[in-house]
Amino acid sequence: MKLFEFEAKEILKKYGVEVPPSVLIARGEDPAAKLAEAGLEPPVVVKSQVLVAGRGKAGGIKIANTLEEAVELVNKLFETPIKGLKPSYILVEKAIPHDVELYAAIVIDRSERKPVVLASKYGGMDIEEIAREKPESIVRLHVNPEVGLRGYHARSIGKKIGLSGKALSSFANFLTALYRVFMDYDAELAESNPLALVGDKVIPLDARLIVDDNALYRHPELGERKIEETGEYTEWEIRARKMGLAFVELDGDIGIIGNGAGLTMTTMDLVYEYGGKPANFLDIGGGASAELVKTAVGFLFEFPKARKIFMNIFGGITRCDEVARGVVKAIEELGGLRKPIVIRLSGTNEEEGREILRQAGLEAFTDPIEAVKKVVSL
Amino acid sequence: MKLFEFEAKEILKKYGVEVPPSVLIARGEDPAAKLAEAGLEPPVVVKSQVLVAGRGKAGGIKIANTLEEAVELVNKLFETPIKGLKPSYILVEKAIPHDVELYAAIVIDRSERKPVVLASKYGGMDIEEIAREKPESIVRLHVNPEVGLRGYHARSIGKKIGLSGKALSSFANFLTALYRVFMDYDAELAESNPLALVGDKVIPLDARLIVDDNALYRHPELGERKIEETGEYTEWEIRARKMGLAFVELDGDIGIIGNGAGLTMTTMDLVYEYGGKPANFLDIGGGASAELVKTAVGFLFEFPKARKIFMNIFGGITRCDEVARGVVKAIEELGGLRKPIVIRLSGTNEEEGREILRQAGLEAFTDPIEAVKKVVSL
Amino acid sequence: MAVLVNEDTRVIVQGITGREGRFHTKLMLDYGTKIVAGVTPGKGGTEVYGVPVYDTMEEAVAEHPEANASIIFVPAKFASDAVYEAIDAGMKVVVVITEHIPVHEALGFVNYAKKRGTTVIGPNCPGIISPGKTKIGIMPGHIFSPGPVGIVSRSGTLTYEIAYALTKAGLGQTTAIGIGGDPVVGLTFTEAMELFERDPETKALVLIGEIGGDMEERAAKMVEEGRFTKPVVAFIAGRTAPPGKRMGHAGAIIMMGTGTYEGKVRALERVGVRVARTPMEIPDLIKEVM
Amino acid sequence: MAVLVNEDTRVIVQGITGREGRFHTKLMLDYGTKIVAGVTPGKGGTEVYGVPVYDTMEEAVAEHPEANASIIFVPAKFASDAVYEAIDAGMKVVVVITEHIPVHEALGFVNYAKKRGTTVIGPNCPGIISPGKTKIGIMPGHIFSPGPVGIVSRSGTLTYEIAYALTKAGLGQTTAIGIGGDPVVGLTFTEAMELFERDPETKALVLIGEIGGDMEERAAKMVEEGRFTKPVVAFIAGRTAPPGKRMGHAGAIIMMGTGTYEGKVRALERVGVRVARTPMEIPDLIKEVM
Repeated sequence: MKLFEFEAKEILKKYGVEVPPSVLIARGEDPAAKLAEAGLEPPVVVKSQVLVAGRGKAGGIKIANTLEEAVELVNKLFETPIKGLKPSYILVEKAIPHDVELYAAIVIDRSERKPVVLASKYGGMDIEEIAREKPESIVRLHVNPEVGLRGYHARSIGKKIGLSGKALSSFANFLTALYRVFMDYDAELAESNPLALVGDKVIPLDARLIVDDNALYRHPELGERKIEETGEYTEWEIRARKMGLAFVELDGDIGIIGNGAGLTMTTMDLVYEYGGKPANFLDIGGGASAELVKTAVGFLFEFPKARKIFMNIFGGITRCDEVARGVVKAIEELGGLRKPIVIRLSGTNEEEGREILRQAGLEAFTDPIEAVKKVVSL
Repeated sequence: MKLFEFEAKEILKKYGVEVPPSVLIARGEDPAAKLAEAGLEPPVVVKSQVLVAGRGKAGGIKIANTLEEAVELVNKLFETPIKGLKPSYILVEKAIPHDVELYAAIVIDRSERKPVVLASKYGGMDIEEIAREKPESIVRLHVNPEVGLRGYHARSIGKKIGLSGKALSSFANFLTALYRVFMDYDAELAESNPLALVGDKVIPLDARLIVDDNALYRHPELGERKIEETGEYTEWEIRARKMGLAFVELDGDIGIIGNGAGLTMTTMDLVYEYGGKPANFLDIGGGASAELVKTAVGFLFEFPKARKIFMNIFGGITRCDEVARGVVKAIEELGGLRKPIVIRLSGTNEEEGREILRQAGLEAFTDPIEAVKKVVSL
Repeated sequence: MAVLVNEDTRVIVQGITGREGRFHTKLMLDYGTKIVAGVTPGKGGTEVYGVPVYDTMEEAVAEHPEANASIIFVPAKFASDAVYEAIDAGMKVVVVITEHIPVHEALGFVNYAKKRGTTVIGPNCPGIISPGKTKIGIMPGHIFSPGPVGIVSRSGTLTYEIAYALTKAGLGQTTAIGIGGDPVVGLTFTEAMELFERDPETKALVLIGEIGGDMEERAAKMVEEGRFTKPVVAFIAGRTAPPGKRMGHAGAIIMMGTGTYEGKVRALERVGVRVARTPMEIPDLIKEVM
Repeated sequence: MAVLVNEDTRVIVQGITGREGRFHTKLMLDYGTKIVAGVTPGKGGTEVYGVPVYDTMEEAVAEHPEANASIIFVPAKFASDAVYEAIDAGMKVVVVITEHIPVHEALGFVNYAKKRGTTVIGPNCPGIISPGKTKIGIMPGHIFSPGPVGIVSRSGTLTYEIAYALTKAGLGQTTAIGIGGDPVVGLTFTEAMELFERDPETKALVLIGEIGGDMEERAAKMVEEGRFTKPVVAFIAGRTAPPGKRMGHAGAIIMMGTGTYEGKVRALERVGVRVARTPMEIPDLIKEVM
């Protein structure tokens, strides 16, 4: 789960990090009253709270030199969609004059299987950009989980990005706090970019925190994120998630259903390879019931981008007869064969499945390549 | 810092442990009103909240069969000193009928340098008593800090003290919670005795938690313990602690001052060895200033049990001249040489110290044995 | 010979009394896997398909000291405990089927396992099979056959697809390992490759990767450095997956610049590893290189 | 020869710019200790009595790769970090003078040090001295003298008292180690005894114990089992200390039945270790056994 900037900053504050003075304005609140109450001295930064990357470039961050201007900008940003999404919250922060923007993040290094700290003296741009333009500036340190990220590790990193004296101490305090947040919140990513150097202390101007969805049950205090608020999902993806389907919307016209992430991705690849374009990724997972299959097929019946459907099933735990039953149920209960459907069935109970389909007037392929060629040609 | 039973139980509750329903009554509150409000159904257990061991045997725990009786007992216990100490709080708990009393504790094993879990099926008596009477019943498990005490460790211990089925699960949940408390609170001891087995679940009837004084700064939520409330210290020990002196009251008549815990204890031992009886232990530590020495000597001037004073100093970091200056200051500023004093000085700046004392009319010994013989003979 | 597990492997099923545990215990027994015990706390003393059930691994191992591997069907919330328990009980191989284990927990037990010399396969994986010898996992046994090809894969169903294609082409397998789709897994491509390198029966290796992470790149490096010397062919899923979207278990691309389909294919082809465009090409490629 | 430290030991002082650090750096330099660097975060680039100061151990070691021991004068709140930093910087011996370190933190770094092969002395200790060679600690140097007697002690001042008595009796010391008064320390009696056992110059050992814990009992066991073969004499402080009271650093008696004066003396005498009634008897006892 991605946290909003204001949530990430609240958490950092709890861990002793100094963040810019700010006020949070929710949709429907009176910006003028909230700003007056907060007593922030302009200039201030008005920031749309959306969970999409590149918010600044998309016009989601503005500077106001007076409070009146700030109120105007708040109202305006509430009505400005960022990558299709209007924010529910606007954060107004005191502008912090600074010369230097640093980068600091902690992520999990999958191969080393350790947390890794990344820091650079060139903050303000994406880490991918830094990696491209100033690769030598990125300092990396793998954390030994038994010892944790301690002051001396943080100081060593700070020295390597050019800090010294009190600025070094401030950076070290920030980084060890960021690590504690990373660990305590089961984070996949904890990042500050830019991390401003203001005199001899560091202040995070932005903060990102992504919490492992699998660990959310340990963090009830984070509450539920309304999926509509995240800006990560399209309307149809949201509908799918609410139905419990692993669905990603794409740009083509062939609706894809597969079992297992790897096979479903491969099905997309095959469609492309033979000149088609997938309309989506839809993985029914392992051991799907007829009911789930019915739901998935019915969903693609509704999904307008999918002009035709390609179902690629390799039965392992998933039983081909169960899948076939689900397809037949969808046709029988959800208004007939509303779109052309090409099915490939192989593996466990393949013959039984094929027979069930045959009785419903459908022929299943065994060879996925032949099936792909067929669906592309429709 | 020792926590009160009700504090320890509050913490356990926060960690998901079921504790008996209860109400806490502070001195000055209306027991009848509090009890009525709490709605506890009798019989109830009325428990004096004092931090001394053997509270039950000393009359600090009573059973009441009606609420009227409970009110009477609360009032009575507020006026009943336990080992010299009247309680500030009384805890009234619903009595929990049970057949079996278990023992469970976690302490630090100094030699293995690991936490160790101790459990026995014979709770209700002290662990020392269990160790004496049913030593074979004590199950010990050292915890690998890297792994922590996990469910399977706790289940393994539970099986070894004779539990199975749901009782085993309940015990395992309790023990892993106790371990988390032990770790999170920097505990020296986390104990429940008795830990009642009620049907197929365990409920701690008593709970003890001792937090490492050196780690208290990490637990501001625990607040400050008024030293008077603890019942651990005599009136003179409390006075000494407030003055910053490491002082333990004893039963003899020779006031002891030494530098360093080992040497001060040894000084007591020497006094005994040569037929005297120490009135106290008072360690001025390493590198004591003249001011501290003055305070220590002045304190023993006041301390009525000390009929005479023996000061045994081996100068290392501590300088003998500084010590001598402190003694002289005490005599000059605190009303003269109010009690006979025998001083042994050896080590750093020994000669200077001796000279300072000589000018004040005092002669210091070099040999501690001669000094001891002298003080005993006075 | 085979990799990690064979006909001598003696297995304990952790979480044997649950729906999944019970179901796959039956399938594994049918395949011929030597399951000596099961563990479910509170269910000690019962039996599942004739397999005795214990409350703890400690007891199971005390009664069945020959046990050297376990497979875990425990729900995510308790799965990490089960892994530590298996490691502490001395299992040499621990297969973690469970999905949705928090990644910080996986970091913990994977590092612990390494120190203790235990190989963890998974989490979120189909398991391991040495065809004709033993199956410690949830893969359908009948699509595999004994032979000279090793398989190591990040994807479950895709493994079945490719194994089945190999089997139909007369190319049996020494061992197939599904290492799991989570960001942090106990056995990586390169670690699996070290095992296949040392296995004399394995004559060629199929690497089934997918977008995200850099395991494929590291595999390529291993080939380049001569630490893996047998013929390898690969298939990488997700060529057409849009960037930044989580495709089932294929993780997001956060480690700068790594994780793309193109990067992986380039890295592999640069060191001479043939990368198939479709899973169906794999048997032909294997025949060419072997 | 000597135990753990000698004239070749190169020392870094952690917390060198504080009051205590500065003071004892001077005294150690005066004694002849080879201090090559100091570390205080934020004070890199300065000097203390001619010793260069660095911000981190990493830098200090980069400039002075010969450094192999450190002594820590850092306040309790930051002391654990300093210990980990010293271990990670490759120090073989780390002396922790700091008092009041939480015992759970000590558990952490003591276990970590063991894994990494670092000897931690302390915390809450006077340090270690190999008379005439080096002093890494806060003990007054002049009361020690070179010779054949080893000392290992839980008490600071009592060590000085006994060392001085030995010195006056013409019995010099190979090495004296104050292991510290905290419940959990990095170097125990038995671990120190292993070192003295292997040191050919040490002909006899003085063990200075006190009430609490079971280190003395374990020392006795080591003698009994023949793992320590040199003559030992002992003194135990606290014979007349009342039970249940914390006498300075001597901990409470929580481990059932162990920790009493009588128990310790009994354990030692049973295996033939002479226990002195007063510290002053030690030189005579040493002369008798040596």
